[in-house]
Amino acid sequence: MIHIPLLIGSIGSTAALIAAILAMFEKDLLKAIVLSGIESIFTAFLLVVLLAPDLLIAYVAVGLGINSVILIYALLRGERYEE
Amino acid sequence: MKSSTHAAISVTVALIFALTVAIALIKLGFAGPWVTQNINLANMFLTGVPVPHSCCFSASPEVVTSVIWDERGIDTFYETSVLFLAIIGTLYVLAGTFKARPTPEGMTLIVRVISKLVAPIIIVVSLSVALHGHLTPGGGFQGGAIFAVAPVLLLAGWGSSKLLSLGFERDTLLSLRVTGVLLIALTGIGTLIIGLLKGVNAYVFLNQPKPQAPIGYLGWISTPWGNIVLGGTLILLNIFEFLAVAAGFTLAILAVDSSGGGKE
Amino acid sequence: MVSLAELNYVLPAAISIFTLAMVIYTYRVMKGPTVPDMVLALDALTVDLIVLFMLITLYYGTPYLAIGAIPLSAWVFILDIFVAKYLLEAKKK
Amino acid sequence: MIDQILFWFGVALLFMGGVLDVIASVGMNRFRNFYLRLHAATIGSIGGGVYPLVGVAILVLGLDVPSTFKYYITGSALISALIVVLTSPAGSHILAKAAHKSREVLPKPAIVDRLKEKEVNEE
Repeated sequence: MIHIPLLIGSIGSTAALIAAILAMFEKDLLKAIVLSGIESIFTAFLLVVLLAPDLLIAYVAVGLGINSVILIYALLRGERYEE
Repeated sequence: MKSSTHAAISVTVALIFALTVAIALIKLGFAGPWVTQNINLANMFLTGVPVPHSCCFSASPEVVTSVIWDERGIDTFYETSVLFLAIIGTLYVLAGTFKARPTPEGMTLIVRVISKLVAPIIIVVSLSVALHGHLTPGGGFQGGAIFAVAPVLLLAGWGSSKLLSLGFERDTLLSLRVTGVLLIALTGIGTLIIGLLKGVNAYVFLNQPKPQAPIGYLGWISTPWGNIVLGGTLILLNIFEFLAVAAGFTLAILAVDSSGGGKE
Repeated sequence: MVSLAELNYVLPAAISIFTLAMVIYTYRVMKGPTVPDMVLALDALTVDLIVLFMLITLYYGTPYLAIGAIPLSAWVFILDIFVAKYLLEAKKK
Repeated sequence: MIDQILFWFGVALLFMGGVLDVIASVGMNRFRNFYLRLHAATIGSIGGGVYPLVGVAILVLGLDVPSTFKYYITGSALISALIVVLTSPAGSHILAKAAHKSREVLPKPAIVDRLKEKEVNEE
């Protein structure tokens, strides 16, 4: 019998990996912030699959929320496109 | 990006995907026979927490909260202190006092009304997560992290002048934060002081009476309708941690907003 | 009372439908030529994932995973607003 | 009897939402432009998110589980449905407005663009 949540979790974690790699090579920094947000969402999904709701709430707040907000404030000061 | 690196990355991703799918299919992970083989420490906590008169009884059905605030209380207290020092450093570097920025021009009426409507719902949810931390997953840090949605929403929709007029002043938040951390420390030391006065054994962050240390906080209140579970110190610590974390996140966002963003 | 055995027929089909939608959304989220495209697809993807959270909660039979859906939906709205705020304010400089 | 009705009504809502979600995800890939994809996003978040959440909330009420578990899942699902139904249209709206105003995405096959004309006239 196939363990269904673990199977979906493998798909989600691979998507998180792809998003992290794309964010690493991205020249447009706003796009990189959104890509890191995608990575956070898929990692949060993996945490649900691994039965850790406490970590999920804290991780979503820090990884998706505060991180993106502070980086966007930082980006308002600087240049959007990397060399 | 060169095409060779592209190909290498693609192959790596495909390999990792195949590996994870294989793990999921053959149930090598936690669903296999490993699930019964926890390490001894985990077994001790998982079996001991709900049982009275055991080594680690904490009057709470939630194992995670009772482990992080009872048995590992000093760890969690130092984590709270690290966050506290980080917020203090942010304030020192970024902002003296918060500037009251006017309402941002781009935001439309729709976003403002929606942010005003959603903020109370979020605050109620965060309070429920924090106050039920000893019964359901969640707790002080999680509740505070959900609470931080409301100030950020109001900040985005209405600007920091609205938040300042609602009472989210710098000094109020800072004193709330300091009070939270201080009360956590006092709650942890409380049993130690009583033990010293009575002349019996006691530990720091001692929740329920243990075989060696017969001192503890109130575990539940008995009423004619049934017991109300308080979890000893857990509910107090969750409330104080909620205060500290909610004020801390709000302070960080307000400091970054008043010094960083926007046009000069 | 409906017994839990009925759920065994319903849940795998529902989970596979929503997973299919998740994979197709993920393609657009990664590809999206512009930033608003990505954030818009991220919105829809998150709502899809929230439903998957609920279905996995039912699958495992522990109710406690369900609370994670609320902060996720709230923080994604904040990401929307802040990306829009960046686009509106960076134009003026 | 009422449990059967609640359960199968919830399942019907759940599968209707699933079909709408797949349609929206295909539309998200097939439409050519950002402003066209807004339609797909609306279907994906309201049809594919709120209906299944309400469906799960109703479905659980008919199940043979302890009542505290039931009400916990129902409450979480209904509150997240409420938050999604409030925030998702507002998010799409402000995103579309920002994309148009900052010229980030141009409405490419457009015959007439009244919003741009209005902005030019105001300046």
